[in-house]
Amino acid sequence: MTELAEAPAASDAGAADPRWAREALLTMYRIRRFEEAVDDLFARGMMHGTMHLSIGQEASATGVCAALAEGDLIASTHRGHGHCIAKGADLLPMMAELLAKDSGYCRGRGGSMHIADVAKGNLGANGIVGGGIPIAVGSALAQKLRGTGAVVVCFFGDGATNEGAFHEAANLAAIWQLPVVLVCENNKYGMSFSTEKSMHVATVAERAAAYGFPGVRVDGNDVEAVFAAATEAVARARGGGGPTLLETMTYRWKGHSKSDKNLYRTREEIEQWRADDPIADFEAKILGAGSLTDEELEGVRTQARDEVRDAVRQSMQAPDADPRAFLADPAAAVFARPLGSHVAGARAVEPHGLGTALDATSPAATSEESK
Amino acid sequence: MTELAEAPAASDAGAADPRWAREALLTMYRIRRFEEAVDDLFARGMMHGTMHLSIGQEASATGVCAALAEGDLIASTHRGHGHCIAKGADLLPMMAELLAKDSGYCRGRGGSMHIADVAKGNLGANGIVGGGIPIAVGSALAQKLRGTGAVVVCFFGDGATNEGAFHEAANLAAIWQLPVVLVCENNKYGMSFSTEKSMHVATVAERAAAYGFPGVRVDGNDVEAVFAAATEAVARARGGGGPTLLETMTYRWKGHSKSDKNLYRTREEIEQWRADDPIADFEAKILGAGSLTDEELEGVRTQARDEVRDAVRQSMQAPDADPRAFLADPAAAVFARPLGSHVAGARAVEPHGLGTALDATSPAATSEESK
Amino acid sequence: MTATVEHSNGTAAPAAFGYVAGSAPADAPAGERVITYSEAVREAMGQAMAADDRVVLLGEDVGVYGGAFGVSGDLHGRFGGERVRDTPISELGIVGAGVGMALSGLLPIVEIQFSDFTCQAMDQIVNQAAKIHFMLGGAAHVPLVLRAPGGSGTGAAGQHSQSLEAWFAHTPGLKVVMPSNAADAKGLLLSAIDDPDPVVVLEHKLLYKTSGPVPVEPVRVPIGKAAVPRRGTDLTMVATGVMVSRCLEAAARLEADGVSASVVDVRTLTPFDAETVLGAIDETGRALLVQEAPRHVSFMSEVAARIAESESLYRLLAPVKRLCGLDSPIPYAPQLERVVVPQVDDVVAAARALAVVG
Amino acid sequence: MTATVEHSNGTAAPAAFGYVAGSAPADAPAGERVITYSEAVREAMGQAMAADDRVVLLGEDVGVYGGAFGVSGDLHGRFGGERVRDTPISELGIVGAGVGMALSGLLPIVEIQFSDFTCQAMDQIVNQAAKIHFMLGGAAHVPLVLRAPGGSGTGAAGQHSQSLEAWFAHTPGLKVVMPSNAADAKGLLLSAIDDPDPVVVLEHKLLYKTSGPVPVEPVRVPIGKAAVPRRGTDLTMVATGVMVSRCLEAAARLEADGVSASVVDVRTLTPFDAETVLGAIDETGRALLVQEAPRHVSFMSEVAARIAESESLYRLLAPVKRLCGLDSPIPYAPQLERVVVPQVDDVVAAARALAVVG
Ligand SMILES: Cc1ncc(C[n+]2csc(CCOP(=O)(O)OP(=O)(O)O)c2C)c(N)n1
Ligand SMILES: Cc1ncc(C[n+]2csc(CCOP(=O)(O)OP(=O)(O)O)c2C)c(N)n1
Ligand SMILES: [Mg+2]
Ligand SMILES: [Mg+2]
Repeated sequence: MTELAEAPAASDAGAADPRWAREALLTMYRIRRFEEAVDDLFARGMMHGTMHLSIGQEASATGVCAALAEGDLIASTHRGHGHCIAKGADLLPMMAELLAKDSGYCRGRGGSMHIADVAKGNLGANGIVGGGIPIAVGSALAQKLRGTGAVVVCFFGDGATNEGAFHEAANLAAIWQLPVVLVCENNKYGMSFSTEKSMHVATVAERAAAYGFPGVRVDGNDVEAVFAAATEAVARARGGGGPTLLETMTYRWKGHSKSDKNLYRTREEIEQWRADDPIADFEAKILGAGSLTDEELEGVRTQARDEVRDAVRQSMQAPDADPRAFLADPAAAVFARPLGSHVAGARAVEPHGLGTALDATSPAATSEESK
Repeated sequence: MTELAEAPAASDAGAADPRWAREALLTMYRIRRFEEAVDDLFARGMMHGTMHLSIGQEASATGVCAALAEGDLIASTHRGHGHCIAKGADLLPMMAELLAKDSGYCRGRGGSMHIADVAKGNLGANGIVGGGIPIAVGSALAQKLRGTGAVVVCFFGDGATNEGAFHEAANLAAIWQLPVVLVCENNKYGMSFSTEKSMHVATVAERAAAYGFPGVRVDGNDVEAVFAAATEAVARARGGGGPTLLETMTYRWKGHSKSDKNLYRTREEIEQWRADDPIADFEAKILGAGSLTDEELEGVRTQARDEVRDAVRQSMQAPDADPRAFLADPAAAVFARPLGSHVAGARAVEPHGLGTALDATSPAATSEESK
Repeated sequence: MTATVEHSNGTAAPAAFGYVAGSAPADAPAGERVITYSEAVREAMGQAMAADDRVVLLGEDVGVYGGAFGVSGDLHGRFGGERVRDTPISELGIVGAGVGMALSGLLPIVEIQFSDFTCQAMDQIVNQAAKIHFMLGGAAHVPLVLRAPGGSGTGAAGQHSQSLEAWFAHTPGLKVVMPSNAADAKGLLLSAIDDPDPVVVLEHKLLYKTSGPVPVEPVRVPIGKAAVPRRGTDLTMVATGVMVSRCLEAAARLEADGVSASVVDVRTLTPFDAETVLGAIDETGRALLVQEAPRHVSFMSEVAARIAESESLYRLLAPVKRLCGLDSPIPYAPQLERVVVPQVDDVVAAARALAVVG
Repeated sequence: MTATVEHSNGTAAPAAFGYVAGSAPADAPAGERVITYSEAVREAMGQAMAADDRVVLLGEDVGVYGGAFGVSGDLHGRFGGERVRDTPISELGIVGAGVGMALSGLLPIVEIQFSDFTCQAMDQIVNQAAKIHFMLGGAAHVPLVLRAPGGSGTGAAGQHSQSLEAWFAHTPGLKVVMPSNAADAKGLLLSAIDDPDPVVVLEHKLLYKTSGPVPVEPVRVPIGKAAVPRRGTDLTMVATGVMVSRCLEAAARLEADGVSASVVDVRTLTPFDAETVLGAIDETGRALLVQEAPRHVSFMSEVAARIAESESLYRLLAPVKRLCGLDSPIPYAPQLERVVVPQVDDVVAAARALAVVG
């Protein structure tokens, strides 16, 4: 079942095409600079929660999303900044979300693990490993029933393929021949557990054999190869040919999350993969193809850097998500149709005595544990 | 990955071996007569609940369990009478269980969907489709860790392979190379949904490809073929060679359960499969091999019939599971160590006002809905 | 909160989030006839599907088989296999698919054969459906209806007889209804289909074959409103699901003894109609809380708590009494199965005892 | 109830069910030192593993990584990968494997990284582990320990911050404990490992780094027994998990104002120690029930219900007050996250208000 995709001799796409090359490179730089900024803000204690960075994996998100049409959809993961950016989200409301601002994509309610520009066709990041796969499949079923012609891409990691959700959703996609592309970003680890240990098969792609659709493995650090393989899978999906499992081989440079001590992988392995930098590789190809000049590349870098800087600066100044407003009408946040509004007596959510500290001025207002 | 097993030229097993043939035939007859009796009791309103009969599938349970050694274990399903009998359970406490007697294997608490002779190595029937697979895999891990040398067989249906539980458990069995045999009894339907519709692959066996262990499909109505394939899989498991997915192709003659109107399959299909009766087929082989005489076959039939009759008669006379005793100490039924006994103040389960009707004499004591 | 885009809209991405909650038409007087609870559920689905092609049903054996309890019946014949969709045995997958469909312009109803199998799908119900609207800051919502029968009484034993409403009621972001009669089975389901949020509709196996008058028209019963099918003076029974009819039967029997009981049918567990429920308790000063589910940390615990923390406490003439299922799995044997959940006799006995306390 | 067969027994089938619950040794006075909650959990596991080779730990990243919250730490180094087993991301599979191991002569501890992911495994927890002993008529039992951290306060948002104890407490056949301090984290876990039934141990992310005196020896804290870490006269705070320390802090602050509060640490949610909890409430006549989980249909609903249906009702000087998490998913933003669950200030304010009512 496994086919190994080759990058096509790109004509109107790839490093040789100035417009395409610039766009892809810019997307990859946006992702990298955005995540570097996030990493930095985190290190400086200015960001809350945890963070899963996709630095090193930019070519996968970029190559796949480049293969999508405007109305197509994606479902993303805990490591979802790159997918979000590649699917066209603005950096400002993304950064605002991570900085817990009211102007964030999720109004400060979702944070990194739920970030999405819904209007751009992102069905949501997902804090649950494998959680987005059945959702993407359901969305693909809706596209098929509604005849929209849209394709849904579902991103997930190698580790997610060990979840029952992957299996059930892949099977549904297969039997109903849905317009969905299952993109497994294989970065060799699910947290600390390597694919060698978590599976007894050599590739994720061959798991497609259990469902009867193609499984394709591709160099996930080669944006052109990813694009080519994704283009083929998207065309198959759009043409009624059903799903594809696309495995993009890549690597995360950073730890799994903020608490990772990297005890499960060697410095050599990390160094080796860092040497296969998807951005540097693609720049080299662009220069080789002569489609963009050194100056133009520098322009892309500057643009990404400036956009991220602006996003940080502007969102820093934006108003915080407001706990008073939230507490005043929590049901409006929890439900699309909060009851109590049209049914007397039924209150969906009552603040019932919380938020005392908001009215207090004492320093003890913030309790130790909630920091 | 798929290998098609052939029945071996049996020497000390199979139709040609009088002892083996008699034993296998007796087991199949026990299953058939037991389930016919159950069907009848049900039709006469003397049995409660629902019932999933395996009439037509006897060769699968029998052939697989014949390949097991004394200390080996099985995990079973909602369609589990056959597995239970083939693994050596007594018919009397089985029938007593279905008749809601205190002397039933589960003391009337489990009924058909939870029937098991635990002491004989049956980890339990299971009302949850796919529910037993992770449990069997865990038991196999325990056997491996403890070095018992025992093998665990897990029975499940074709429909169960669409559950996430199957996928997760199969993968665990693979990566840890556990002594487990996953036996999929493919009777072509999960309730009303055919395998053609529920999977986009031709066989269940090929799903093993996703886990990296052998998948074998065998004629599940041929007890010798099942035995041969199971023997090979059990030997592999016991020898440290890891799991096998064994697909036994069979058919249930009766509806899925008591409420099935058989709208999803044709009369012709049913007739065709009934013609492939695993018992009649095996009898013909025995006679062909000359290992047992006609009279000996009749002796087997009589024995099975009488055993089942005795089981019905004796269990009819056994005392019912007693609601008063149950209510007097429900915690003893719910917990192996009911608290309250050793911790003052903590009561695990309190009857709190139930069972009024037990003390009432009025005809209204039994409420309409609970019949 | 979301853009107004019709289902027929051709552009995929905005349409994916373009579902606009239909606002329920004002309830109209309408002709009624007596049909079963299960027919009422089917009628609600049929009318909703006929009126709005975004409504689809999916579940195991809902097609030709007609549903494990025969509820979908002829819908497959009427609307075809695309809209009445048989699925593999994959509860997590199909609820997740429902979530994805709900996010993408459809109004899916997912049937789970027995509510016990929601265990398989809890991630999609709780971590996804219930939270997506909130987590996305309101940018999308999940108009998913999850239908599942609960309850014991059919001899199906521990894994097919649970009453799990407490879990769902405890989960922020879910609305939870338990229709106790045919009319509510239809009316609440229609409201659930209208609702822009995920609604868990817990039906009851024993009620499917019971009958009652049901409006012919698609008349909504509002989510969030309890009913008081009987008013009395001595005590107030608060009940859910199958216990409502047992309480009504008990109340009728008690009447003969001179004990006059109100019966409250909670109907919607979340959001909870405290006004109606506590109001009815205040009227009598005695509360008998009756449910099939185990008592410990249950829905009736909540009702008792509402009393204990409100002014209703001061109007109590006796301590609150909960009559609930035993904190035990449901056994198979009919004689055991019967004693682990409240029967009419138990209700009568508990009511008599309560009426004389204090 | 089961045959007495040692783990070392060579014959597989009887040994498969041969686990005999170790009876807890009488608690002995023992030397103490201050260690963290997370060290206490690790110490309990390490001592149990050293004492009994049937005890094994499995979970995602419990090996070299040391656990998502660092709880298993060096256990992998000490006991090796067979007994401290890393697993794929397959919660349903690994809990199920735990059930199978528990049925087959081992004493498995399964760690779920965040209690939210028990959603994936509910079938094995609820339909299997909790019911097997009952459904098999007592012929087998499931000595499984399920450890999982719950709670908010780390900015992990809606899918990583839930407090799901109500679900487990409501499920017949499970025992449920929520240690609130390091000593209980060790002592309750040791009891859970001893216990022949499935025990759900809900730890708390914010407590992992808190410290307290813990006995060096493997001293058991009995399952089913609440603690009363502080006795006062004006009101009684009943709390679970991380709220216990918040209540203690609040009580200390209130003391300065002349309000004297008892604090009850429930510790075991099932079976519930009604005697201790209601006794402490009776002493003051005012009950403030404090939990992090949402209020609706929750554990504190049960505590309120126990009051409302008992003699304690007559001793109340004021209505019961529940101070709980909002009926909302947990938001990401720290300023929002903080207001959706009770903080020390909220406890102080609620206690002050309660102390003057009535
Ligand atoms: C159901 C579930 N189980 C466990 C986790 C904890 N967790 C978060 S990310 C992760 C690893 C995921 O691995 P993979 O799918 O390969 O994605 P990657 O992180 O490598 O991008 C784990 C175990 C989770 N969030 N959800
Ligand atoms: C998790 C779960 N989902 C659904 C059901 C209802 N159900 C019981 S048996 C069955 C069909 C099972 O099909 P298969 O696995 O092929 O076994 P068979 O009945 O054919 O032996 C279904 C859907 C169940 N018991 N458990
Ligand atoms: Mg990975
Ligand atoms: Mg089948």
